[in-house]
Amino acid sequence: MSLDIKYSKTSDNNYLEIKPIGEVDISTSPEFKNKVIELIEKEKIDISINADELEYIDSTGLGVLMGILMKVKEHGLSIQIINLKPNIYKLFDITGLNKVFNIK
Amino acid sequence: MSLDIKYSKTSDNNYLEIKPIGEVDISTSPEFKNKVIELIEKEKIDISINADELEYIDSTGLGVLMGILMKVKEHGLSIQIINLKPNIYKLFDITGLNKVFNIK
Amino acid sequence: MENIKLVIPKKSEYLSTIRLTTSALSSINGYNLDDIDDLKVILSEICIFFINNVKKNEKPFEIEYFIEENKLKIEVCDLNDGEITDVSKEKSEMCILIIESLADNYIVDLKNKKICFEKKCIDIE
Amino acid sequence: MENIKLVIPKKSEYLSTIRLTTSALSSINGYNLDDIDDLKVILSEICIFFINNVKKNEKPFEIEYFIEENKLKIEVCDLNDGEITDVSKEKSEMCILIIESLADNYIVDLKNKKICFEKKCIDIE
Ligand SMILES: Nc1ncnc2c1ncn2[C@@H]1O[C@H](COP(=O)(O)OP(=O)(O)O)[C@@H](O)[C@H]1O
Ligand SMILES: Nc1ncnc2c1ncn2[C@@H]1O[C@H](COP(=O)(O)OP(=O)(O)O)[C@@H](O)[C@H]1O
Repeated sequence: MSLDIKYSKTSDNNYLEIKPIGEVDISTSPEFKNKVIELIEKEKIDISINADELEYIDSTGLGVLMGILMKVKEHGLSIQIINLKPNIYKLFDITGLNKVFNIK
Repeated sequence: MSLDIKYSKTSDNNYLEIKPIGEVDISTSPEFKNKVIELIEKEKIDISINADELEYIDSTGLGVLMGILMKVKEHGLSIQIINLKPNIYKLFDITGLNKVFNIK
Repeated sequence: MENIKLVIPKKSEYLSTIRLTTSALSSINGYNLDDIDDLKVILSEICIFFINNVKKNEKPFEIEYFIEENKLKIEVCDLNDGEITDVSKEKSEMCILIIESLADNYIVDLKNKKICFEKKCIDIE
Repeated sequence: MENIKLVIPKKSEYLSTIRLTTSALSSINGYNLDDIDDLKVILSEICIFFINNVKKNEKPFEIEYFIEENKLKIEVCDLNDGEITDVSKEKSEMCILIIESLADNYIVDLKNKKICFEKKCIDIE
């Protein structure tokens, strides 16, 4: 299993929903970072990360999410993360990122 | 993944359908053999092995099927194997068991 | 006590193999899904720690699993030369936080580039 | 060339771990699903061959994977003492038939209890 990235505007057109499918780990997170940053630069719209098919994330992936948060803020935009699985939310909790991100 | 064994009479009451779910390998095939032999002794009815959820079989499992075939013949009964996946049929082909068993 | 050893290239693409092997081993040894997840996470973070803090990558990781009555002990060793002198704070803060939170009795030996931890198995029959 | 080594107890319940590790390794190395299936089958049958023909089980299996440009070479060694004198015909006929049919260039060294084989990778990018 590696990583597949899907994205589309939400029906209300308020968010670009980005859906990582599989693992955002040390080997796939550079690809994830590049794709998301490219989308932010291009669309300049608030970001919603739909994590319902995110099976695994490691500290590298969490670091990349922090980098994405900075990029989003730089453009005066917002980011939310939705549908985190409990085993992945656990890592947000341990690292304190649950307080840094808007998680729904 | 290990092995789960389900069984039930077919609707026409002509067969006992036995369904191995998972892997019939060196570690699970003794359990498979005991269960099937027990069912044959008890029900004295023709056997249909439904292999649509059989994910893996090794030479030990194939050997156990041969033992089951002998037991079935001893009782003047028949045995058929249905829904074999291609990767598993391949092993029946290699070992010539596709000619020994009635495979559908 | 049983013992499994895996020697595998120090490359990020092999971490998924390490995770799969770990989860196969821990599921035959009676761990529940949550514990298996923790084991995979801890082991991955240890490997990431070494990838970020030991300059050389030519030599592999050596991972040893010691399966005891009601715990699993895992030792990860980076076989490359030289000891770890500076830990990259920026990259390793999260690694260490995760390892500390999930592992029981972990021991870091920077000189020998070896990290050891245990995980108790509550569910064993 | 990359090299992976797995040392694992000679017990039937560990064969599923060997299969999972093999499939993880071969999927990162570009094998297709049919080839991965073949690799798992060959490796399992080699282990079954040793379980049926080497009396002792105290020492583990040592499995080495050599990943080359467009083939994978695997060596399985039973580390227990003594050489194989009689091959159990009844139990091993199918094992050998399967290994012979699916493996490329396999070499059986009964004295050292070592079986080696190769599998070509056609799908590599
Ligand atoms: N493994 C990690 N542990 C802790 N913090 C990290 C980790 N990886 C990245 N970070 C933090 O996230 C920020 C952005 O990460 P990243 O995108 O990898 O860095 P950069 O944009 O500098 O290449 C970094 O400045 C760092 O503070
Ligand atoms: N691995 C194998 N390879 C070839 N033949 C086998 C194998 N395992 C079993 N057999 C054959 O199938 C028959 C029944 O197998 P099994 O149920 O394991 O034996 P038994 O009933 O003697 O314990 C055996 O007599 C043997 O000829």
